[in-house]
Amino acid sequence: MTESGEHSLALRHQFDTVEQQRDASTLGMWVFLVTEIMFFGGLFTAYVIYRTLYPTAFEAGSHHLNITLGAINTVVLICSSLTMALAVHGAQLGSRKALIACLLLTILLGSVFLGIKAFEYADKFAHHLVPGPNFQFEGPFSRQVQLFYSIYFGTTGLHALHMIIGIGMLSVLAWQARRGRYSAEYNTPIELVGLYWHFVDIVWIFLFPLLYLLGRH
Amino acid sequence: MSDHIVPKKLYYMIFGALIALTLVTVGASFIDLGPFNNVVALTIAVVKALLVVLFFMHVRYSTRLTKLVVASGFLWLGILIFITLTDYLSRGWLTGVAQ
Amino acid sequence: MITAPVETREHYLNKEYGIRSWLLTQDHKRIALLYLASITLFFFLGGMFAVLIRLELLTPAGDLVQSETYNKFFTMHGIIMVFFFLIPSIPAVLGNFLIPIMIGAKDLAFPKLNLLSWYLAVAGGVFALYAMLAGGVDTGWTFYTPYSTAFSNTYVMSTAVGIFIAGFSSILTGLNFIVTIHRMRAPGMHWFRLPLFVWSHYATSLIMVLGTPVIAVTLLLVAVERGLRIGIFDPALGGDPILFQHLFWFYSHPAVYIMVLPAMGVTSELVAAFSRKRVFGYAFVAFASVAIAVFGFLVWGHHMFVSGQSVYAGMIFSFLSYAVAIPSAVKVFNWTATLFRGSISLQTPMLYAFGFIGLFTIGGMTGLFLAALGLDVHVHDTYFVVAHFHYIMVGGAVMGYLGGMHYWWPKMTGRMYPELWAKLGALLIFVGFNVTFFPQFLLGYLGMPRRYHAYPDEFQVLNVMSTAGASILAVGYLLPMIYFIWSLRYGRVAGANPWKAVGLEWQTASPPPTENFEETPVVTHEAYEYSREREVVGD
Amino acid sequence: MGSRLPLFPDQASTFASEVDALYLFLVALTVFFSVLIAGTILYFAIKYRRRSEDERPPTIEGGLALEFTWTIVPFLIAMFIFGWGAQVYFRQFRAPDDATEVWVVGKQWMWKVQHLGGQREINELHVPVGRAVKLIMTSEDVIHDFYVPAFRTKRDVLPNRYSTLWFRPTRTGVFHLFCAEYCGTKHSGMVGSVYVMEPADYQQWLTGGRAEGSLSEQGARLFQDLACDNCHREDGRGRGPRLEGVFGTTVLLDNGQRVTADETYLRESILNPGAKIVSGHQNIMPTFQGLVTEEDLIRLVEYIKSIGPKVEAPPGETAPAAATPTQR
Ligand code: HEA
Ligand code: HEA
Ligand code: HEC
Ligand code: CUA
Ligand SMILES: [Cu+2]
Repeated sequence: MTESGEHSLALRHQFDTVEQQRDASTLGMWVFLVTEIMFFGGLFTAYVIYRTLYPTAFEAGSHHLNITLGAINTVVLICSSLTMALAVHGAQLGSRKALIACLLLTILLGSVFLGIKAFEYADKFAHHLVPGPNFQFEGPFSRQVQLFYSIYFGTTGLHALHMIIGIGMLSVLAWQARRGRYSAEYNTPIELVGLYWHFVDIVWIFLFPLLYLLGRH
Repeated sequence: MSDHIVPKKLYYMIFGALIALTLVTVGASFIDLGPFNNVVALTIAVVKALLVVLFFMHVRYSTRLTKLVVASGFLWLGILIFITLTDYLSRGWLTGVAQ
Repeated sequence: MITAPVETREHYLNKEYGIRSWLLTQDHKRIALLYLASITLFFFLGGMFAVLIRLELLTPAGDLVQSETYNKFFTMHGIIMVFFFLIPSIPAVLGNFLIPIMIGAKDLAFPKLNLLSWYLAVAGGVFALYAMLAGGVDTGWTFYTPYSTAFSNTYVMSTAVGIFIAGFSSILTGLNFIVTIHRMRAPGMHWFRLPLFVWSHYATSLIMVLGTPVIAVTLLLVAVERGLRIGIFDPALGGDPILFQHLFWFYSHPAVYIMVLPAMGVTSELVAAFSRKRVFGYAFVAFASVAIAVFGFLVWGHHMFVSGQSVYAGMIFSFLSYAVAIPSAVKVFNWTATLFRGSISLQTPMLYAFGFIGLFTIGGMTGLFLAALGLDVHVHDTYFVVAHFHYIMVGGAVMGYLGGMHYWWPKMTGRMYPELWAKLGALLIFVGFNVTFFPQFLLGYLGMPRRYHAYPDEFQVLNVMSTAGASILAVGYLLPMIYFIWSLRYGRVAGANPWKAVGLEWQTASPPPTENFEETPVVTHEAYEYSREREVVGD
Repeated sequence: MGSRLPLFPDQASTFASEVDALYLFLVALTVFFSVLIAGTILYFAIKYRRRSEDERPPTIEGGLALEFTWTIVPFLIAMFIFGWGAQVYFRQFRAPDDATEVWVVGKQWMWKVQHLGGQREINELHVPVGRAVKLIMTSEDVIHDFYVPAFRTKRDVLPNRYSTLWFRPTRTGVFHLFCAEYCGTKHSGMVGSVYVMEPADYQQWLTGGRAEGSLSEQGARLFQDLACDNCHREDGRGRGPRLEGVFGTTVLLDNGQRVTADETYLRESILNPGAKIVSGHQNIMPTFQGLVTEEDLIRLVEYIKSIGPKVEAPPGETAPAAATPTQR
């Protein structure tokens, strides 16, 4: 993604047509997202295996997650996906105002998500649910519950990191958009960052039920 | 690839569906459906992900190659999880072996 | 390093001068040379550790160094050779240089990413070097938990970080190749006109993109568990060490195909060029590459037959390992058949190609020994395994790499290497290699475990042979190093097409201009159209 | 051992000849294909050597029939090897019921062996010739691997779980024992010897050192010292379930699942009692994690086994044995 759009409309020398350049960038982004799937995939595998091995412990662990905050965050993230989609839409129509407004909204929603997440983390800290030497869990299989929290922090932490990077990229885009860099003809970077943002949303769409909901009743 | 401009209305519809599904999945998790709780939660997650991929990410309007790339990403994740799982699930099938 | 050929035509080497023009270049050809420099360094570094290993194993007692030092030797040897030499070797040097030219493009799709890849590879290497200088690592290149996370007190973290970073280099290279091959082909260059070198790199890239992220996250987890005592794999913290093995091999088995597929691609080119024939069963060879890449992902558990993995999972993995051997067999047979009624010239690159085919066959066939469940129980983690993978990686992949370097050297530099010395080098390497590693098969079957710093007396004779062979091998590797450098100044000027080969890379000047071609070529023929050579090649 | 340049390992267990047969078959196959390919290449290289610089050989398109042949024939050969290997593998993994059990604990960097009679050895293992021996192994720290080349078998030894290995020695003698999984600094020093003895000698050896009583006797003492018998009472009136007769049976858990009470289960019940709770009981048993060593655990497990039902069949046999496809 860093690749695209250094000299706005300018066609870089290795390409023959603008078309080709855009196709290449988009394909590149998709391939990158596939690597992201596999990157998170390692953690998802760990989750599936340990959940199969220790179902009760995982349920016990997930009981200490705050389902309301999780659900609110899910909604927040879906909203941000919508604003992101609208940002791309605005860019495609060449409406600079809509583009900037939507980008800013997306940044805002992303930050809200992170804020809530930070609050949840603090809560876990306070209750000694952060794995490591200080972990404390009343109950029979504290070691396995600790595994649950290792995976909880691993996945959500990595996800949050992706959000932070995403917000950074969105900020750059908003700034560039303000300076009139994007138009109906040239908006590939917006589209690419949009793909990335939606991907991050999808990761959360899976994390939410896996961590918060399964075995809840 | 996507010169296709998706109408705003469609975005709002997808958005509505996503929110609705979120509410449903939260609600369903409080009802005891036995093993079906997991099935419901995961099915809803998959549907939501599909909606995002197809519409927000425009895959529905993209080339076959893009579709293939997306599909292979998920397929490979499936391979990783599924084959690893077969090991764990079939441990101890062979008697006389303390696993 | 750079010498201008006699004529003063402008090309990628003399277009600009100075360190900056190299370190900030976005030209795939220059980046390839940057890689060439860095991986050569790493090869000799890894080779130095190999020399130390072999010296220690000259005598049964552990008398040269302490066992903790020995353990660091083979760990650093394995890590450097695998992650910092062999994985980038052919793709990042030859692939980088040639893929755009072979498909008639001006550059890779993302030149800046390409440069970034090189910096990442170097940065990763720096971390690994730091670890090495600070005191080394002793986990084996496989990082098995819980040893790596809870017991070893060496520099596991910085090494893991180094590999993590180098992994992103590999991912970006793969991504770049995939997009380039999909989107940058010249007019008329449809998929079944691509040289097999490109096909095999496409397959390699698939593995890089799909597999590497998994090793990255796995090493991240190892670092987290080690650094913060957050349990994932350590049984003392509730985890399962076998899960680590699954995740590790999910990448590291396909990674062995990252190492060998590009060498197969080189071999296809060499066999075609030096017998002036179209590769027999072109489509089968092309699809075999992709099949290896895809099915290669399904067999990782064959490294875990005695690990405590379920017996049934072992059966599945064994079965699939045999399945994935078939495309390799298809390739070997097709290369052999290509020679039939050809016009065979035994110049150095072809000697390396023959070396590759022969040694890969032996290495691959011994892979079948290892994939046989009941037999692997005996030979697992013995020198039989060590011999198996050196046959493929040194006898196969490194030979392929050297063959390719000789073949394309005139294209890259505009100069010929000295043929006689090169033949001598190839001979030394072949002989030295076999003397080094053949005895290890016997040692392994006798039961000598790998990663042993001292061993029972009765294994000494075979070990001495192996060490003797390694000395020959070392000389063999030094030779090309010397005469390649020599040829930069004194080598015969090569001309655009010294081998009278077909293929787009031979249609442009040597060294090629920065934009690769004067004008974008239009492709009208299949690859390897030797019977029509006169029309295609302009010298 | 002995010869200065051995080329083939000793054969000292029933597996040896099976593994060697497969090995020799594969060697022959490798020689065949290597010679075939190298020979063809050399033959072509000479016969079709380039005779003039401008030679243009004819184009030969590939032949489908050939391609299929050299896809299918190797595949069939490969499947044959697969089947053969799998068969041997199953035999290596299924211990016969009458096997003598021996406990092995690996730790950096030694092997600690405990016989049922209470005899202990370090880096040595004495076994009788002709009898099946089953090792139940665990590790105190990292992964090790118990490997006896002359027996052609090995198995990883993992922390926090029991793995097993069995063999039937066919020859008396002294054989190498190696640790075959890299386990740290002195990995190469984690070696020892396996002594295969005539049954009579073995009996005599056994009477040598059982100062502390048999494993189960030691376990019985521990059972009292650790106050297990406060809750687990023979009359069944304690707070915990009665342990007499539990080993080898199927236990009903409070979540409705059933598990076989084998060694692994007993071990887990002591270290992590809450993980599987016996139906009708409260989760009140304290964990003994960190309070008992691996060796103490072995003693306790052996004690509970010894008060188990006096059937001939050793562990695991309670589960339906018919489910395995490859039985002898
Ligand atoms: C480039 C590297 C490379 C390649 C290509 C391969 C290729 C293969 N490898 Fe290898 N392997 C390694 C590198 C490689 N390996 C490494 C590094 C290790 C050790 C890792 C460690 O523990 O440190 C290892 C370990 C290893 C093991 C685990 C051993 C153990 O630890 O116990 C196994 C087991 O199945 C195995 C099998 C195979 C097989 C079946 C192939 C097949 O793909 C080979 C296919 C090729 C052929 C079969 C030859 C050509 C065919 C013919 C000439 C026709 C005749 C063919 C038939 C009749 C089928 N390898
Ligand atoms: C690409 C991969 C690659 C390559 C090229 C090599 C090359 C060589 N390897 Fe290596 N090897 C591995 C990958 C590779 N290896 C891996 C993955 C392991 C497993 C590690 C582990 O267990 O974790 C291993 C392990 C390994 C062992 C087993 C160690 C053990 O288990 O205890 C041995 C033993 O002989 C060995 C030997 C050699 C030799 C002699 C070479 C020769 O081919 C090298 C020849 C090259 C040279 C000799 C360079 C020339 C340099 C000079 C002339 C400079 C000399 C300078 C001084 C001496 C100061 N290797
Ligand atoms: C505080 C009382 C208490 C003590 C002390 C105690 N246990 Fe238990 N034990 C229980 C209870 C209650 C159960 C049943 C619930 C469960 O499975 O956790 C049980 C279950 C078991 C089981 C599983 C039994 C079955 O029927 O499946 C084993 C084995 C066991 N204990 C062994 C021991 C050993 C060995 C010790 C001493 C080192 C010990 N226990 C000490 C209370 C105790
Ligand atoms: Cu214990 Cu190696
Ligand atoms: Cu493998």
